Amino acid sequence: MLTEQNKIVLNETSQPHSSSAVQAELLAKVPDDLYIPPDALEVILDTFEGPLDLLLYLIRRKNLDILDIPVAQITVQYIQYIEVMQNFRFDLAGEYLVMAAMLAEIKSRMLIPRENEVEDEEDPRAELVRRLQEYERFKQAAQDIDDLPRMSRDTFTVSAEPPEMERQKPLPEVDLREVLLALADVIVRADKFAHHHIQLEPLSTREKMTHILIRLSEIEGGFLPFVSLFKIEEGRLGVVVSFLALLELIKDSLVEIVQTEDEGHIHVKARSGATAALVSFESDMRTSGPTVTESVDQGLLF
Amino acid sequence: MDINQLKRIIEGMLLAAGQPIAVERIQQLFHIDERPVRSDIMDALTQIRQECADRGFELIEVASGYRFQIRQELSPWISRLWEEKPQKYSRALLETLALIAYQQPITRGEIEQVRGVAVSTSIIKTLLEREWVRVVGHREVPGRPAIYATTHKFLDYFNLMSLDQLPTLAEIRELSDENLRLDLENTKVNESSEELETESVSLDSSEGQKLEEREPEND
Amino acid sequence: MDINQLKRIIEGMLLAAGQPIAVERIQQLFHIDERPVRSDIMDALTQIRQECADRGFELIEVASGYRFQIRQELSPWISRLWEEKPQKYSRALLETLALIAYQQPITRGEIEQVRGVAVSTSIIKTLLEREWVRVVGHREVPGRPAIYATTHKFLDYFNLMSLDQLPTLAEIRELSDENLRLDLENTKVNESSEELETESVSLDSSEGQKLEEREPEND
Repeated sequence: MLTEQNKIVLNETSQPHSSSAVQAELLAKVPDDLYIPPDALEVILDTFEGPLDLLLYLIRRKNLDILDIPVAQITVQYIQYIEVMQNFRFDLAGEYLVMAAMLAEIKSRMLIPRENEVEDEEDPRAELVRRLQEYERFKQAAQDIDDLPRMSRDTFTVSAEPPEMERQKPLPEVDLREVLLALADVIVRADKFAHHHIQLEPLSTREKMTHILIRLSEIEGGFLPFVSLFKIEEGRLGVVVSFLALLELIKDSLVEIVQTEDEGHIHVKARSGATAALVSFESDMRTSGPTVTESVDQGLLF
Repeated sequence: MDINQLKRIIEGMLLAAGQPIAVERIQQLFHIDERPVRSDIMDALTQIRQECADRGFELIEVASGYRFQIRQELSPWISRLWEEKPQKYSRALLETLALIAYQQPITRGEIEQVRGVAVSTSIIKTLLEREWVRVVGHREVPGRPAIYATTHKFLDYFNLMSLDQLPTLAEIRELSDENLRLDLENTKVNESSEELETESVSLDSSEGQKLEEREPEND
Repeated sequence: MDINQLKRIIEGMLLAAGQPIAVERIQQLFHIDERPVRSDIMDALTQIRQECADRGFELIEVASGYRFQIRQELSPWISRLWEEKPQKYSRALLETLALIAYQQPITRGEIEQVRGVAVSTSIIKTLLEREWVRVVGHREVPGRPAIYATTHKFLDYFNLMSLDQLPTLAEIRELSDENLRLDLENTKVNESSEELETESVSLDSSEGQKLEEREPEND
């Protein structure tokens, strides 16, 4: 892609468009001298951006006003150029010939004497003059754009070495609503699947279950005195919730109640043992696939 | 060439090059008939360095020459220029998180049972890394699966004092219906997803109200 | 945040980005809890611009925002950093670009009509690849030709803030007796005013010279 582009640009830049002095000199010679080196002609033809450009050159060279072109004179010159080019078997763009025909037509119309000056009769040159001017203004605009201060030629981008950076990947933001909607979806799916509705237990109980498990996991030996699970500050409701949580944990076979001697202290013990709870999730990684246990059906969903 | 012009040119060279330039190279970039001596270049560099003292960039010397470098202390701001947009969490992750929140303590197998599909290891890993979820024990069944529960960080992130403040199931069902309605409306208007996002944010503020309204129920 | 720190950060951002940054983007690069208001950023930019007055680079505004760039008068030295000469563009390409810039939105056929020759596909391709022009639609005529328009990158490249800043197009004079008379009287005045216009747009001082060199062609 790049090389192709470069090639194109190279070809195009070989035109001496920027130095008008050279251009004028070269062209001035052509019609007079009969011998023109073929490669010089190639340059000349390439110099013109089409018939309008050539025509404009002829007009400007003779210092003529574009609004009052002596069509006969210009046509002769234009056709001279075309002939020279054709003599060298140049693959002349069709547009050049069309222009020659157009000039000839205008010339012939100009020759017809205007008998009665009808007001709305248009000058046969009008269309050509309009096109020449239109083309010329954009030829000029192209030059103006080329003269604008431009990156990598007149000015350059500036940059400095960035400091060392921790390229942190920002964590996704989550809206609580998204979480809840996700749950709603699961519930709807599970309802259809299981023929009966999921009932969620009070979250306070669930939370308390987690708290008890965390406490057990943090105590060496995994034993906690039964009474330590209850706090007066929690009030009656709090105590009830704690008790329900404990029952739930027992039902789930997550904890067990231990009483070593009659009327002795009751202890709560994690079924999995204290250290197991601290094992990293790595061990969980190995147990892939659903691990359905009995307790699921009892305690979890229904 | 006076020192000011020399400074300007060297400054321009260093900034345009975008890489370190050796003093010799700087010298060579001047035409032979105006080429400054080495000591002049060194003087100019010293002055440039001093003039940058209070700016966002500094002149430093590295193995291959001198270069401008943006000050290290600006890295928090500069790094944001290249910051990737955070990706969104998958539906599967959100479902898993919701189930852990509502059904904790829970094993991966139990989550899978409710969701009806396997929970990928990466989801669990992400939740653990984000410290929204932790392992609170292991179930005493074959494979000793980990039991997951949410953390304080989870509550903090979602601005909750306790799990109690999460909506009840009935409210969630309502939410689901409401969302369905919203979705339908939005499809009609054919609004962009961006606008949808904004909408969910504004709705979220009404969420707080609901939560407050619900509180007596739990007492 | 005090203005000096703000200046340093913005300076660092502009140097690190290596391309124009819009004021809004600068704002967004600050964390929400320290985000400066627009007017503070504008103040900082003004101060930065002033402080660069005597340096090798300057702060300028183009279509896509603010950027630092090397002062034009330093280009003789800076351009020596690179082996290749700055790219030149063919007249065919420049004329095509001019037509798109001034007459947009425009089709290839319309360009060809004005230029009187076919526009080569490679020119269009180059312009599209440089991202100076883009296809903004298709005209609902047989063949559904693409409609072209210029981009922000085009303006950035040519140091323009908007299309308004393009040099003024020459007037088209009507071919009528009245105009003809007027024209003959004013030929000289017209020419000099045209020259002035062009000159006022291009800030480059060397521009005037170029114009003079070009004049014989127009006479």
